[in-house]
Amino acid sequence: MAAYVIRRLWQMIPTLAGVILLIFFLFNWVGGDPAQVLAGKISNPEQIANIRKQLGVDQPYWYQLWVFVQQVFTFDFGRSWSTNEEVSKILLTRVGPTLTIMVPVLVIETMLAVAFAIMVAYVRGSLTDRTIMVICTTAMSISFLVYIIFAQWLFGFKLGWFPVQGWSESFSRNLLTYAPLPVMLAIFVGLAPQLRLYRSFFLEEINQDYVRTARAKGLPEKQVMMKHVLRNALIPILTNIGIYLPGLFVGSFLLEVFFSIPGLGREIVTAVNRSDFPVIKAVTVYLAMLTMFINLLVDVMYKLVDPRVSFK
Amino acid sequence: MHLAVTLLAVAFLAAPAAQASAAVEKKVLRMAFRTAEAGFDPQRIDDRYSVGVCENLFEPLLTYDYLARPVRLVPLVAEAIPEPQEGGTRYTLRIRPGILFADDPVFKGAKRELVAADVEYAIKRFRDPKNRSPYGWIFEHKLVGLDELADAAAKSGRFDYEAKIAGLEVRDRYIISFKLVEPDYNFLYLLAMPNVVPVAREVIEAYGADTHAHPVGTGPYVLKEWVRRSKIVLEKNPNHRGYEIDARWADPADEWDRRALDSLRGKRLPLIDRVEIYPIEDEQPRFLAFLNKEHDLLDETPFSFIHQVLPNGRLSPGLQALGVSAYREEQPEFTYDVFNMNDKVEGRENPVGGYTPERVALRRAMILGHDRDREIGVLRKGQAIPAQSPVPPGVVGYDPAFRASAQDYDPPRAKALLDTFGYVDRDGDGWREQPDGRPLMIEYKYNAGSQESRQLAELWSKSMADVGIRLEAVAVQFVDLLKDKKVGKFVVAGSAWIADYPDAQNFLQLLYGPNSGTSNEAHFRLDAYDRLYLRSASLPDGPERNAVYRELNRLLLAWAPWRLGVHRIFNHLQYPWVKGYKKHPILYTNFKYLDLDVAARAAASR
Amino acid sequence: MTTSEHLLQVQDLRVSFRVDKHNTFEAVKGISFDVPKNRTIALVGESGSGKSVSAMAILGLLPDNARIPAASRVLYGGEDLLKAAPQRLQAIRGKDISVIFQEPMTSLNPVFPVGEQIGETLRLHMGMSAKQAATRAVDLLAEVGIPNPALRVRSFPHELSGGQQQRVMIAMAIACEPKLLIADEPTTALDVTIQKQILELIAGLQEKHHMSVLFITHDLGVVGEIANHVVVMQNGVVQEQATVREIFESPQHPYTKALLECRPRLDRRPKRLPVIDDFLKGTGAPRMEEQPRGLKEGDAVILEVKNLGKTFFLKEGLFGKRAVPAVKDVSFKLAKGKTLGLVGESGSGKTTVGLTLMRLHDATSGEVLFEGKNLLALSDREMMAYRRRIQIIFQNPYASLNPRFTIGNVLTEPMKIHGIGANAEERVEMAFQLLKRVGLPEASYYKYPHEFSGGQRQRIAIARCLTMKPDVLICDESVSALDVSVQAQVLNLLQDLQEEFHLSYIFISHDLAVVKYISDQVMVMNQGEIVEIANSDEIYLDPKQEYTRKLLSSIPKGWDAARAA
Amino acid sequence: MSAVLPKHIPVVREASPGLWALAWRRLRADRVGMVSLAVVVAFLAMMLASYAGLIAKDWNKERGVSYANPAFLAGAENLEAKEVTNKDFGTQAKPVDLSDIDPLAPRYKEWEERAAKIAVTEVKRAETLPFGGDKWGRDVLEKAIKGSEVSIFVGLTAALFATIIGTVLGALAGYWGGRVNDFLEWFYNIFTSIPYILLILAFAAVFKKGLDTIIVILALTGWTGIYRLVRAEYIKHCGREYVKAAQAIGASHFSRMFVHILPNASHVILVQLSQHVVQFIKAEVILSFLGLGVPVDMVSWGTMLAEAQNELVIGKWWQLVAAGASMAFLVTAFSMLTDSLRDALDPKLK
Repeated sequence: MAAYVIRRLWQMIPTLAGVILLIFFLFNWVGGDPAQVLAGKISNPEQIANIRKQLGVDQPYWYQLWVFVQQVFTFDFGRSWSTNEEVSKILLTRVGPTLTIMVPVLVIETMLAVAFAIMVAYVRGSLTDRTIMVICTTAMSISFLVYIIFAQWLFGFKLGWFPVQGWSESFSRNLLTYAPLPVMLAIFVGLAPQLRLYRSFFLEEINQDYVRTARAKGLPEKQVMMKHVLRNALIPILTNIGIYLPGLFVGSFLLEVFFSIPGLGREIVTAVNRSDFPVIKAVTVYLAMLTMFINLLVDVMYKLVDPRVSFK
Repeated sequence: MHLAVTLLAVAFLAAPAAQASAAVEKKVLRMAFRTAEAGFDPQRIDDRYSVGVCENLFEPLLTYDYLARPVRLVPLVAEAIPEPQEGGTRYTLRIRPGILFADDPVFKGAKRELVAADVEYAIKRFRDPKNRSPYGWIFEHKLVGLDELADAAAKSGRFDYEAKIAGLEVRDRYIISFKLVEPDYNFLYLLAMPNVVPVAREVIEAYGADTHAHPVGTGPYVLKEWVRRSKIVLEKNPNHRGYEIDARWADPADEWDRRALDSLRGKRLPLIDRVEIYPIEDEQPRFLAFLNKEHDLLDETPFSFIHQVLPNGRLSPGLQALGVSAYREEQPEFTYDVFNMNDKVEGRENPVGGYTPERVALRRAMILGHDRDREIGVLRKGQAIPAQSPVPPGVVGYDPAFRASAQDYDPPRAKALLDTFGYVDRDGDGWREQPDGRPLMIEYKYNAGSQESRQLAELWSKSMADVGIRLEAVAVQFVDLLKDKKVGKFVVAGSAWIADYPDAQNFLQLLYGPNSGTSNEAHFRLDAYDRLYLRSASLPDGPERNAVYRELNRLLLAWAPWRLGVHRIFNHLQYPWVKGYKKHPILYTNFKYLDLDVAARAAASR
Repeated sequence: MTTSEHLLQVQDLRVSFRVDKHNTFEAVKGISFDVPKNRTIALVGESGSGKSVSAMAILGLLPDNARIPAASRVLYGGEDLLKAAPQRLQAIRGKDISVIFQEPMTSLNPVFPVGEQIGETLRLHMGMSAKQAATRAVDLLAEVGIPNPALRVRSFPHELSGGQQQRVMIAMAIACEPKLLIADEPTTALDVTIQKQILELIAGLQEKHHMSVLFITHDLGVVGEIANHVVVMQNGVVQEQATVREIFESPQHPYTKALLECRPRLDRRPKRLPVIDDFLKGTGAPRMEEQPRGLKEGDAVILEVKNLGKTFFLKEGLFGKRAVPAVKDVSFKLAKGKTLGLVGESGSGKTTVGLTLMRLHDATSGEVLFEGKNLLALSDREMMAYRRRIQIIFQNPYASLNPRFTIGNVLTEPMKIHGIGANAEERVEMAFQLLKRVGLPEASYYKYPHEFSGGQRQRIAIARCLTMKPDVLICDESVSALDVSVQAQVLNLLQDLQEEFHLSYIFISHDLAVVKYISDQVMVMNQGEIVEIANSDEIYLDPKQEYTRKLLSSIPKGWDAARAA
Repeated sequence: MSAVLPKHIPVVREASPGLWALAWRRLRADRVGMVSLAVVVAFLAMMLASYAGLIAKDWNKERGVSYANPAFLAGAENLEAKEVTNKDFGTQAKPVDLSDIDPLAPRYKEWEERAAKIAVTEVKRAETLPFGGDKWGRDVLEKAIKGSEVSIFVGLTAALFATIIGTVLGALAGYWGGRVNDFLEWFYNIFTSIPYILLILAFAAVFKKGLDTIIVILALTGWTGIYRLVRAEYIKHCGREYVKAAQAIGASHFSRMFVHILPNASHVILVQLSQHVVQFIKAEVILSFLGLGVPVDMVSWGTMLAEAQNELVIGKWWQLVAAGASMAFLVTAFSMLTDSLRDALDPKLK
């Protein structure tokens, strides 16, 4: 187990190096010049050169890459080029709101999706099943943008059930007042594909031999589904959640933009628009690391749900 | 198992569980900014929104009267408006004693009084290369000895704040005297700019790189809470001495002035205890938040919703019933499209550049062919007036009699002009070629991140197609657009300018030859223009200078380095519980002059 | 036997499957048989005979698209199980009637410990508490012969060997003392030595618990060892049912006769195996002379393998690799025109030997001398010339032909690669010839593999090898997946071709009877090493090694009058 | 057996269905699949017709007033139609005379004469359009049709490229294993360890804007899933006996990779392709919302939705509905077709 974890950690190094290279290549090579944004509405070439010098973007590429690598390993990405705020502080303050939205989304969505999926998988082939699948497919086909525009207008404005947008410093208030509408939207949009996916997982399991064994033992259908099938289907579901988890931290930037949620997703969009390299680099590298750790975590958790997994 | 995962995720959740202090009977004003702020170090910012916040945190030497129109300078921390001395090259001001900075841990519990040296320090900061001040240019070639100091700092890497220069003379604890390199009768306007404000050196040095988050000034408010790009909270500065509304310059016939005076006269300002500002960039949520009474003000109603708010030019009955009032403001700003005047763009021939009659004709024809009527009618929903010159109404030097028919939408004349100079379709593909037969293709760069820019580009594309000119609109990142315009990597691109101070000079400098590569994005170089511009700069306000301005504008029309766009009209909405509202053309915020009827709001929200 | 002695009566059972909207496929076409009390009854048939479907129908364990007409009845204690309510069926399943399946690995739930899976049945049907059930599970594991049962209850299925998994299944099945145990091919997936143990276990339990067993199998040899009564099925109908003695001693139906005769026997080696047609046409088994087999002094050697080794590496630990030797130091000679049989249980390395010597795997060590050249040392280019001369026929007829190729493509591709045939026409012509030679119609040329049965596909695979005119043919379990009747045909074909083209065979199989039948020389492998090599008759009559003896004694002997008596 | 043998060319050639033919047969039997296919084909036909200029050619023509009402809402008040241009601003003053400084002054006369000859045609703008008009008074129905062209084109080409990248890399990794696999897995890990949306934004931020860029971004970021599946498929097939048999007969690596295995993995690839078309059509909307998309003289469903963003509040719902519904209709059909394809193509179900 320990050896496995260490080996996995060791294997992260080349990937991380690749991420660093990719990001560096994208932003320092192909990307724009941040000095211009910082220079303001009037600036002469000398001033720009001065800014470039201060940002270090006048250094040779290899040197900038070296600085980047140092930043990665000291966890110090310095300050945002556009706001001068410490990058680490930006990330820390933004991650809260994003998670306030995305964690409920994940929890509720997963529970609903699993519950519905097991239900429709049980009645597979029936009219109910087919109807739900058609509804899912249709629901998936409408653009998220349409949902947001429409729901904000309808529930926020026309019906006034929720505030149109906003965020406060109080966690409970955010969760109870500001989060419900975006959370609902995200669940509504995310549920359909998850449901379809989980249904296929359940169907896959239902056709396994051990299910026949369970039936042959005389187990009632409910127990067959809820114990034998569910437990096995949890394995692919867990993988799926593992894939989904890193995205949790990015959040849905569309939601964050429309509902004025000061989250990470919106921050990323802004940073990208302003070529705020320290922020983008930090977000990307940290999220890549986080993703790798989550993958490791998920793999370790496999052991808990799937005894066949051994740490070789 | 998935439950465990989520539990783990919940544990990660940084929950700022701080409970909002119950604002009992506090006057809390809530509003949105349409763009996110950058920070609050006054010498290091240039965007209206950050500067707007600084207006409340800091105090310049001079300011503008709240109600006076046209705008009028009044002393703020200075005791009086100084007279120009030494032929417009010296201005001496005395700071009122006893003005205190807001409390800050840096002061270690002591009260800190504002002194002349703080002004000197702040102005030097504009030229410290370390600060990368976007407004450094206003003190370039301005104060005696400052340029040299800046040059030395650029070389040594350290700005010598101790060095005494003749341009910034601190005569005693309260008196500061500015010596200018050459006469400038607009200099006092600089001293009224909301970011030309004194700061305490010990505070700046204590906070180092974090000065954006620690604005310590003498203004009526302090920054209480700041969640970048999402929330700015201001609260009353207990150290502030307070203001009184000045009724002298108010226009008794003006409804807004009357209402403001009624609610503010005799009261000690500011009255609002707390201001909460939420930057919301998208129009729909910003608009809906106001309609939902989540906000008390709506600054700059988005053009898209104008007909909802002001159908047929009058406030909608729904809003009227709520008691909402709309303040219509002609801002001292203008939008324009820049033609690149260089002969080459990125090594290739620039079809619109140059000063030959054909190229002038092409630019003029494009201007005539551009459907400005629809720009105003459709895109701006009538909330704009066609610019006749770059100088907007309300700015000193504005000439109401100046009418530029060369900027009107007139497709027949555009086509005729193109035909006259040989821009005709030779190969029959429906597009005009250049006079020498080479294909004509014009590139228009616009900001990829803005729906409005995209629509303006769309209009360009459509308008040019109508007169037979092929125009390709190219979306670029905002950052790149700024850069491309500065270094001349564009053919045509959109721009806008808002007055830093209310004088035509602030607009006309945009075409001054030596400014090429900085503010002169067109890279326009015309000797006649440059000579006239220099002359205007050395003249005080008066008919003589106005005549020069008129000549400058005529040259602009004739050579057409720009297509003049519009002066936008903004409509600001307020609920009836917001009292004392009036919008100032130069200053962005007015919190310190507002009052709030908390009871009325509570009643309306119920 | 009187009716009252029948535990279960199947009457006119018909099962059909809905294939799509318009088509149904009738798998069972009205069969009837009885299961007496305290007896073992075997349901025998080849694939597609409907034997498993019939058994599953009894407990309602058929897939959703199965349809059973109302006229069919399965009477259990006077109750028609086909019409019983789901709750009633649930009460019977696992309690009165329980099942064990062919694949123990997939039939056990991989994520629960075996003790839990056994205990589940006990709690459900016997009303035991979790604790009681756990204790009883240990007893049951002990009863089915799992060593260290107290520890093993906590094991997960994958931690057990295939034989142990099947024992767990049996423990689960007998947990509630059922009256009937349905065993659906319970030993087919197991090695022959394990098969023997499991058969003995089932027989022992049947006796001990006085239960009836419905034993489903394709292997008459097994039937002879375990059953009292036999039902022979073919294509969804019962061809014959009788006592085991009657079946073996005086089979009535030609199909039964064919099944008995088609299978190679250890004691005889006719030149040609009787095939099913011989019996259905009523001609009976042809009297054939014995084929002499065995290596003689001075037989020319075509292929010599010296010290062949193959090791696989698994990643392990921090940076470690674990070496898993699959073949260790194997040396043998293949004589021209002769057959070398390679037997061993799964994991013995016999298939690896075949793949390695033709360089489908890279060998770790050793030499393969073909006409004096070490094939393992040749470059890819040099190897190309020898490639065609050693060919292989794989086990699974369904996987060895590219499903997207027509048979024509399959046959002409190797010719094109090796430049056999002057032009396309000639190749087509040769393909037709070969199709004819392996006994397939010429029209097959245009068809796709999925249109053929397993036996036909194996013929196509053989034809493909023949296009290259090879010298050596490796048959890797090539007949193991085929039904006995088809198996006989393919074996006959292989023998004929050997004679005609002077081919040398390396015949790899786990089936000792088949190997004995077709080989001149037999090599027994265990755990990557050669146990014994000898002429085939010698090895069967006089095995020198303990392991060989063990293997031979595990072969089901079929009906043994002495045992029955 | 040689050339002397009489030419003996095939007996009766029975119709023999290959796997594709069988798949098509299964698809034909699937009613939902066929209806979906019909819808998809109809959209493709519409797209081609619009490309060829047969329909919606004049989508850019401003036929109606701004936000012209849909025909079925003819009477409703349309505040947006009243264009206030403030044209009269400053007209009391005399136009400023430039003739003394104007470089064009020498040709004023010619200019005026030519101008006088050019007739001013006043277009009458319709008050209503069949399904309403947009801001400029263009017919949203035509826009939606024309928009399908770009949206489907982007979806199809990007999916095609992503599929090609994913397939080639997946085939290489799955077939060769070892170092090649290690390298490609490394590459794959890099791309997947960055959250997808962040990856798209990062790419979008640095590339020039335009239609080709969208396609490139989507293809460069979207190949990973296909790669993974194709790789798994290749690993699976490499162990299959027919591939071993091909090796045994001496088929080259190339032949084994692309002649033998590829057709057998093609059902997976095809299903992935069609899934990605759907995914990319949806992604185009988001990218257009961020302004990273389609040039201004083109229209796509994404740009329509981005425009429609503020229209709901002012009561002009038709553009949102036209674009949203066309997209939903196509994507639903496409998804259902994908499901049917998956079932039809799966050789297991035989």
